[in-house]
Amino acid sequence: MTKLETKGIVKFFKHDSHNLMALGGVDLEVEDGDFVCLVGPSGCGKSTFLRIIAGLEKPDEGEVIFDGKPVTTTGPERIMVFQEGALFPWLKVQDNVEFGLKMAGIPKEKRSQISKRYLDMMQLTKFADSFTFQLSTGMKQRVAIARALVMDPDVLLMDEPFAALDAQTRDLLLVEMQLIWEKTKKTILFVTHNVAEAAVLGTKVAVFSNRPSKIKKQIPVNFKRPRLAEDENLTGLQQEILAELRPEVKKSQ
Amino acid sequence: MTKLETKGIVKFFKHDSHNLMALGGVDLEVEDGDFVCLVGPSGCGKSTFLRIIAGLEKPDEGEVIFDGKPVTTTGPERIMVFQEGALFPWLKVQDNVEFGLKMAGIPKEKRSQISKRYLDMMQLTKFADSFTFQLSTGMKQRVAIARALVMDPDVLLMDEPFAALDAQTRDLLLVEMQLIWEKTKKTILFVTHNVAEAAVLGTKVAVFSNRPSKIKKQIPVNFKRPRLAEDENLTGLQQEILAELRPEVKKSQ
Amino acid sequence: MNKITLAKKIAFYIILVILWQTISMSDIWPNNIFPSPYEVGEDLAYMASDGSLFFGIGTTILRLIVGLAIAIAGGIVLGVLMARIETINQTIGSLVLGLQSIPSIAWVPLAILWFGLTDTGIIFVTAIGAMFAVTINTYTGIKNIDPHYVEAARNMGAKGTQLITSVLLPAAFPYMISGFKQGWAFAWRGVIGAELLFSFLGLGFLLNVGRQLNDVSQVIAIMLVIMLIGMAVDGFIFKKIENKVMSRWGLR
Amino acid sequence: MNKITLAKKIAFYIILVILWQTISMSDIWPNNIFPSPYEVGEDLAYMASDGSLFFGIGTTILRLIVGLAIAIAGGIVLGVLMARIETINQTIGSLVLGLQSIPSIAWVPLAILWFGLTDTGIIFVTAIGAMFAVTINTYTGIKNIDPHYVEAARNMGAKGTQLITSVLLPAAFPYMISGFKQGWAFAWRGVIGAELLFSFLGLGFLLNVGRQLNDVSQVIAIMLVIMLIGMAVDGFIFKKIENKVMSRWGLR
Amino acid sequence: NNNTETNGGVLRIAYFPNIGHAIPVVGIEMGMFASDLANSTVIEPKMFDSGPQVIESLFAKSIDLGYVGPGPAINGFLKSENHNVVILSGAASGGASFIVHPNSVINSVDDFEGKRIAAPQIGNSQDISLRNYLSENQLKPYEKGGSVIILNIPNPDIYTLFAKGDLDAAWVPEPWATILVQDLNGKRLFFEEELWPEGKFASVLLIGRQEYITENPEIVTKFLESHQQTANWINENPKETRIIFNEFMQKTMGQSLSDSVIDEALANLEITTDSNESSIITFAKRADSLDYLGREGYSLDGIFFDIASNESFEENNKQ
Ligand SMILES: Nc1ncnc2c1ncn2[C@@H]1O[C@H](COP(=O)(O)OP(=O)(O)OP(=O)(O)O)[C@@H](O)[C@H]1O
Ligand SMILES: Nc1ncnc2c1ncn2[C@@H]1O[C@H](COP(=O)(O)OP(=O)(O)OP(=O)(O)O)[C@@H](O)[C@H]1O
Ligand SMILES: [Mg+2]
Ligand SMILES: [Mg+2]
Repeated sequence: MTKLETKGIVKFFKHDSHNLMALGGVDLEVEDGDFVCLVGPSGCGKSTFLRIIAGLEKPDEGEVIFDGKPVTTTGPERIMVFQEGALFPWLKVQDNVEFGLKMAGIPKEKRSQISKRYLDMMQLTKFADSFTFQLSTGMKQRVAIARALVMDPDVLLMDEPFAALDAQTRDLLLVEMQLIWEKTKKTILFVTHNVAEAAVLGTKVAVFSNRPSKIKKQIPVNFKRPRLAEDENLTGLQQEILAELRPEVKKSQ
Repeated sequence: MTKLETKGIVKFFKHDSHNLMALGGVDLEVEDGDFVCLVGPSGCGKSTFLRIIAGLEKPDEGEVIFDGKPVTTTGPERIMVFQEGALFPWLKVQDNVEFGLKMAGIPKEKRSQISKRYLDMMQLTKFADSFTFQLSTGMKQRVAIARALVMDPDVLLMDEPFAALDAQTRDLLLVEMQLIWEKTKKTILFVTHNVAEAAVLGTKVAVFSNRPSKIKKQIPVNFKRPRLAEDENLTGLQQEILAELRPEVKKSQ
Repeated sequence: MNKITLAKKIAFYIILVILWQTISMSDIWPNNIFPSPYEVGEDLAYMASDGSLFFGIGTTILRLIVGLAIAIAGGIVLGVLMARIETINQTIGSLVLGLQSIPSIAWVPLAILWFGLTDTGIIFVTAIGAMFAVTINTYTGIKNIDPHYVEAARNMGAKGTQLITSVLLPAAFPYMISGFKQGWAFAWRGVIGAELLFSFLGLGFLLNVGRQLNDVSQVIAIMLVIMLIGMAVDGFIFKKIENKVMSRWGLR
Repeated sequence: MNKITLAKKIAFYIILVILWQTISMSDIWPNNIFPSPYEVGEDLAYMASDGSLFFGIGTTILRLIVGLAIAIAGGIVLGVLMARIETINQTIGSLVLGLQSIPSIAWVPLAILWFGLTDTGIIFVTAIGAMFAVTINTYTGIKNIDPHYVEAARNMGAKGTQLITSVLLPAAFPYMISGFKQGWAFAWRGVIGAELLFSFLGLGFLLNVGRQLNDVSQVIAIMLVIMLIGMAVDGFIFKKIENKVMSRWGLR
Repeated sequence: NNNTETNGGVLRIAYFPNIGHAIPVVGIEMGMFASDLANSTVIEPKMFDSGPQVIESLFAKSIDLGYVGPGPAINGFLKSENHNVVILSGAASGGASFIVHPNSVINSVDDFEGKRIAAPQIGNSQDISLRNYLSENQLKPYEKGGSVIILNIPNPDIYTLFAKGDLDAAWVPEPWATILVQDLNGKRLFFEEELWPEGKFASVLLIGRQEYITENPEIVTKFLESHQQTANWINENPKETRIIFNEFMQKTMGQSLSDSVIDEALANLEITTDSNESSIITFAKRADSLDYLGREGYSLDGIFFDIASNESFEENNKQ
């Protein structure tokens, strides 16, 4: 069943002297429960694409169709996890996680009940009362994911959530991410510039072309889970993705 | 010939309630023209060690011996390239590169003659008049290296200079770094947390133990150059380094 | 503060007072122009013993608090409006920048005309001198909020007033504090200046009396009091708030 | 600024003036308390035509420039000393925080005593009100320099004065600018306040004359001039410097 | 309660802690005002230190009556809406002098060129007199292209600058004139009254808001009687006046003047309720020639409030 579809998304940006066409008609179909990894050269418009789906930015042409209906604004069924986490430093961890619930007017008790579940899932219970600066980068990323999951969205939009992590922490989260996906059966769009990451996580890897970007190729991934980053079976797949990516990166330089 | 030697370097840091012993007696001998890569768990004291050699920090015990004489202050023969680059944002690229020469009182013409050579070597000539914010991360790192090389130091101390770079830029600089080293015949101490990087660059890889740190093992690397990150010959070496490293990282967690 | 620092500090102030006493005892300046610290101390003690000092301090502080409270409340509202509604920013905003550069003392003549020689007049001068600093800092603070915060909040369903109180104001708070601090500095200057010109109770009035009577030692005594109160507010109230916010933001 | 913004701005000010005229023509306040914009304009024109306005502006600006220059130079030196020498910071530093909280108007009585009714006295008041803001911001700026800059510079052989002029001051410059800005705000307040109390030429003097003669429309006219000059300095000089520094630092 | 609206039961009076204001000081300190008005009105004294401030407060309706010099009185009348500020009575005559610094050589007006001469605020009576005196002697102030430097500064600052030797001379009211002579060895070149016909000119006046006056004829009538009686008492009891004045200074300002200063200052002025109308008209002419009265010309019609011919007072008198 098609959960989310984008049709001919075009996006221009004004730069000083000219108009930059960032997205040049992006068509993508995402099934319910898909885990789609998006890769592409730096600056090709991956973040912009996610932001358009989230409703944080308006496309110049094309439309985003969710459950068969076009959407144009933000909505609690499409929640984004930002690359920098964008946790609120003035709130404690638990209050960060409960933020969306509070905005929705859910009473305090109910809120803490829900947040407890996700803090648990993310192994953050001990840090519920900490401020965000007291967390390591990996822990912050987990809070950001918990904050998104709490909203119980149909679609989770993740923009390079692991880019700032060191290798050890990233390996850990790669495993956790797969578990979460299996547990919650969410539909996930996951942007990364790390090919190995895409191969480990995705049910499908979509490669963006250089600007004006389209989706150049979609590669299905069918290995059994949990997959590990070191997994030698994935090497071939990584090479395949890289082969698609390399000429685009060249063009972009 | 021994260029640089450290003998039983011990360093304590005051934390709120207790004294933390970061370095627990580090002994290292570096030959003239060596390219020593230092790896170790996060927080084990690699940066501290480099800073002590540079004379930016005083050890609590032990001494640094350079060309047979103990040194305790900064000197133009031991120049550090900082992880963040630490370029001066108020100076243009060329002025950044010439900074040390200016401090030494070398006249303007002579300065620009010298800096031109290194800007050239780093393929930065076109950007001599740019400000640092106008450079990409990779270019900034190259300016930092040029700024250090201009001082014509005997020993170059590099603290994770490539950590903030994306994969493509890093691969490029890995090759360049080897060329520079071959051209200039400098003695280099290079800190990294990336095992592949260490294997590609070093003539020797020194593995730090967890705090209080010592040098646990030194592994010589004898493959022919230029080596590439993808080089399958290096896989075995990487595994060897990782095997030494893994228990230390575990201890540190 | 460790013992050596404290000792240094005490020594410094003792030397300062001794130096002062020496200069005043030498005949460089006549005593009525350059009084000795002893005379100043005597004046302070006298004003303290007859209660006029504390009454003056109390009056000034009360006016300051009311004026500053008005300035902060008004400044925040105006700042938020300017940051959220571009038309307000383009029109009233440009005026605010101008009003901000009118020294609060320049408002005194108008304040007397409009409010008479009343507390209201002094509070008006105090508030108007401080309000625009708060406004500008609130505005800048909101404009400088990491857009990711706002987007994340909108994405999670925050809207309207909720967005302002739950996200914009707390996110802009570090900036706003420096607005409050600047506001306090202007308010403090404003209240003393107004009292001096209105000559209507308070520390500024006592300063003016000293001046009217050519009593330099009273003038210096009141200046010391003004200085000590200023130091106390800066050092206790603002330092505390700043430290708290900074540490919560992980900046310290 | 695009055309729509400009049009909005102009419309806003026109409406403001019309509103003002309407209120003054209605009988809410008597005319001597709330003069019409027409009267204020007439007063301005009159003062402009007999040259007293421009002479006043010139005098004030000259004093401001001298006072501010002294404040900036002195503030930088003091700030650097405090940042580099811990003993100075612990002793004089604690005093600076106190002196900073004395409203510059409070210095007027002493300035008259010490310097008489001279430009020097007014410049003293102007400079002393601004200097400590520059000092504190220079100090904070130097203390907040990324230590890597200093270490890199030392590593490349920078020492002593070279280190201060080539690294510390340029690195602290973004902070120092906000010190200059704050210093200017205090100096502007100080010079007008001093002129008002000294009543010795300048814009503050003209304000005082308006006040002494109970001429509200002259008071408002001078306030408008003060406001316009303040806006010009903020909008042209400081905005320009800030933009330049910000863009060089890559912040904009 | 110090709000802007008139309150029938309260009379708010402005005055300065100054020897020329002996009538209100004594009237209030001795309780004369209070006892004369006892059953109808509470007296609320308000102390000021400059005339323009009193006028501003009258405009803002935060006071009802006030004691000021002729300069501010004329200004107040002309600038007020419907000439609301009017003169009710005189309070003192004379009492200003021209004092020369001991180190300065000024023996007559011929020596004024290039000298620094101080007078209180712009528009104040001494300021008007000084500037007029200069122009009568074909001298111009510095800012008008002449050579005499006029410094308009508050009296205490004149004292300070005089002490420092920054001034050559000062045109000041009592008690400052006497203080400069006694404390700082100043030389009294002339008394201002020497320049006036019959040696008299109004120096302190009782003014008020016409609105208040016509609404409260009873209170005002009684107050004026009390004002007159206090003046008489002062003239009969100069010694007691000195003691009361000094106690008052000690109480309100924390300091007192020496007996000899007060005695001499009191002797140099005349406490009288005569408002000397011709001197006020002269003051206005002089102020106008100095551009102090606006650009549209002026008229003093109605500045002297005439109780005898006012309707509300006529009724009051009949009752
Ligand atoms: N607000 C904006 N104003 C102007 N141009 C923009 C804006 N946002 C994005 N762009 C431009 O659009 C293009 C796509 O940006 P986007 O951030 O979506 O790239 P990306 O694929 O996420 O890159 P990266 O992998 O580096 O994060 C870039 O060339 C960028 O310069
Ligand atoms: N100035 C300091 N004050 C207190 N403790 C310090 C200080 N500098 C370093 N340390 C401590 O010393 C230890 C070593 O720090 P160092 O920065 O040398 O580690 P590192 O090996 O470079 O780590 P990384 O790989 O994360 O850069 C750490 O535990 C750190 O907390
Ligand atoms: Mg992106
Ligand atoms: Mg390190």
